[in-house]
Amino acid sequence: MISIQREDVDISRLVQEAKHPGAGAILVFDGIVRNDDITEMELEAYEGVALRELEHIAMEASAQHGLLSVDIVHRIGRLRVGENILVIVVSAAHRKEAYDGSRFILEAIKEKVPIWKKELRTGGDRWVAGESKNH
Amino acid sequence: MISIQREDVDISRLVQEAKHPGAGAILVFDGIVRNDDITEMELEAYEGVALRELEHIAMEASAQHGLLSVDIVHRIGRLRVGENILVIVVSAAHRKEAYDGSRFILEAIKEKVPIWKKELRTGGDRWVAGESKNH
Amino acid sequence: MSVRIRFFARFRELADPEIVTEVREGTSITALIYAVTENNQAARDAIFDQEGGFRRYVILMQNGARIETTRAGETMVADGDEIAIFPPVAGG
Amino acid sequence: MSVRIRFFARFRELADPEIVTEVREGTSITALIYAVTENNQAARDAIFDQEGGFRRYVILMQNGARIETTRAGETMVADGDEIAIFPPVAGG
Repeated sequence: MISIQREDVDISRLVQEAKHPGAGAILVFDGIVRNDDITEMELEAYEGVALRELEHIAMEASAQHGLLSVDIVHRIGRLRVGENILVIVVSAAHRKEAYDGSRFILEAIKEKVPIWKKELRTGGDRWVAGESKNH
Repeated sequence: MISIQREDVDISRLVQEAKHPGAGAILVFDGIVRNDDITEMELEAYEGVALRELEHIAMEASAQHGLLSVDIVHRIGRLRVGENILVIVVSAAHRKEAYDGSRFILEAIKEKVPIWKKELRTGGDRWVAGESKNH
Repeated sequence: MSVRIRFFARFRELADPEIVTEVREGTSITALIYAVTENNQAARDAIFDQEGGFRRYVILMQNGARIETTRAGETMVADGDEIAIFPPVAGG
Repeated sequence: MSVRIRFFARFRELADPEIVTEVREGTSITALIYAVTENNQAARDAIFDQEGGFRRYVILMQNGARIETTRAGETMVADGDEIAIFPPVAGG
């Protein structure tokens, strides 16, 4: 499941579905809204392009790290502190592939996928600085 | 929660409880019984010592990698293919700490904690070779 | 011919989420964006520097494919194109 | 005095999960384990090599603390001790 959505994610269900034959390790990354003195976070995506990028990243990670399954759910809209922003679930035969594959996906998302975050604060809103490399 | 137990683990509950103030990243490692032509897996622990080691590893990981929370549940007894063996849930402010801390815990468990696995096969049972360094 | 320009994040707040406009054959991406920010000094200042070049952090896409800002002046738009302009991404 | 010896994994299958035995003052860990495997050739062969030294993969603990097998001959057991003997761990 590769998705950009407003709704929350059912992590248990994704973990259950990642239990492919041959899988020995499942890794879940859950990025949540951190309490940096913010009231809420607002996320925006260039949806069509972002979804296509996520699908491309999932395929690349599977090929490079031998993943058996990849799920990526990136949420958009307004999220409160502690809410899930990004959930990545990967399964692999062994732990190294799972850790490396998961990290590869996360770094690629931060660098390439057109999604932006704005922190809503009582003192004024602030766009989160991107980590993308501008070649 | 640091535990060696026969019962299964509620991963969603652990993820929910890991949402500490200041946490931005939660990482879940779920080691499951891999379908290597086995019927079941049987796990055995030197319980008192293993629990003490897990607690020590959790403290060390928190100190070294700035983790905000650590949960480790290692199961023992007979487990079928696809069942959870080991669940590690860590939370941290940032992703790097979460990945590094989680991996540190997993490697330390494999090296130090007195737990053993036996694969039950139709062709005959087999103890899984350890990864511990015997100094 | 008709093209759609989409602004995201900080640029969207300064301009519009999207503008559909008619352009002449032979219009470059740079010329297009310069034209649609004609009456919007805040957006133009966020996107262009004082020499009229794209600011370093600006990212451009033409129908979902990245276009280097240094090439945008020689890259022509075609009928039905979707041009996107946004600051560095910050998902995850 | 009384000590408890606990065997795990493959050693448990060859011997017993645990043996409680009486020993004399001044008994080393090596001597203790050698003695309790007296009538169990399979366990003794799994634990000791032909020269009577511990096999390379054997791990020993005295009351939960690791004891190097090279030191086990000079480490004496005390009343109430729990001595554990096991192959390399394989959890996770």
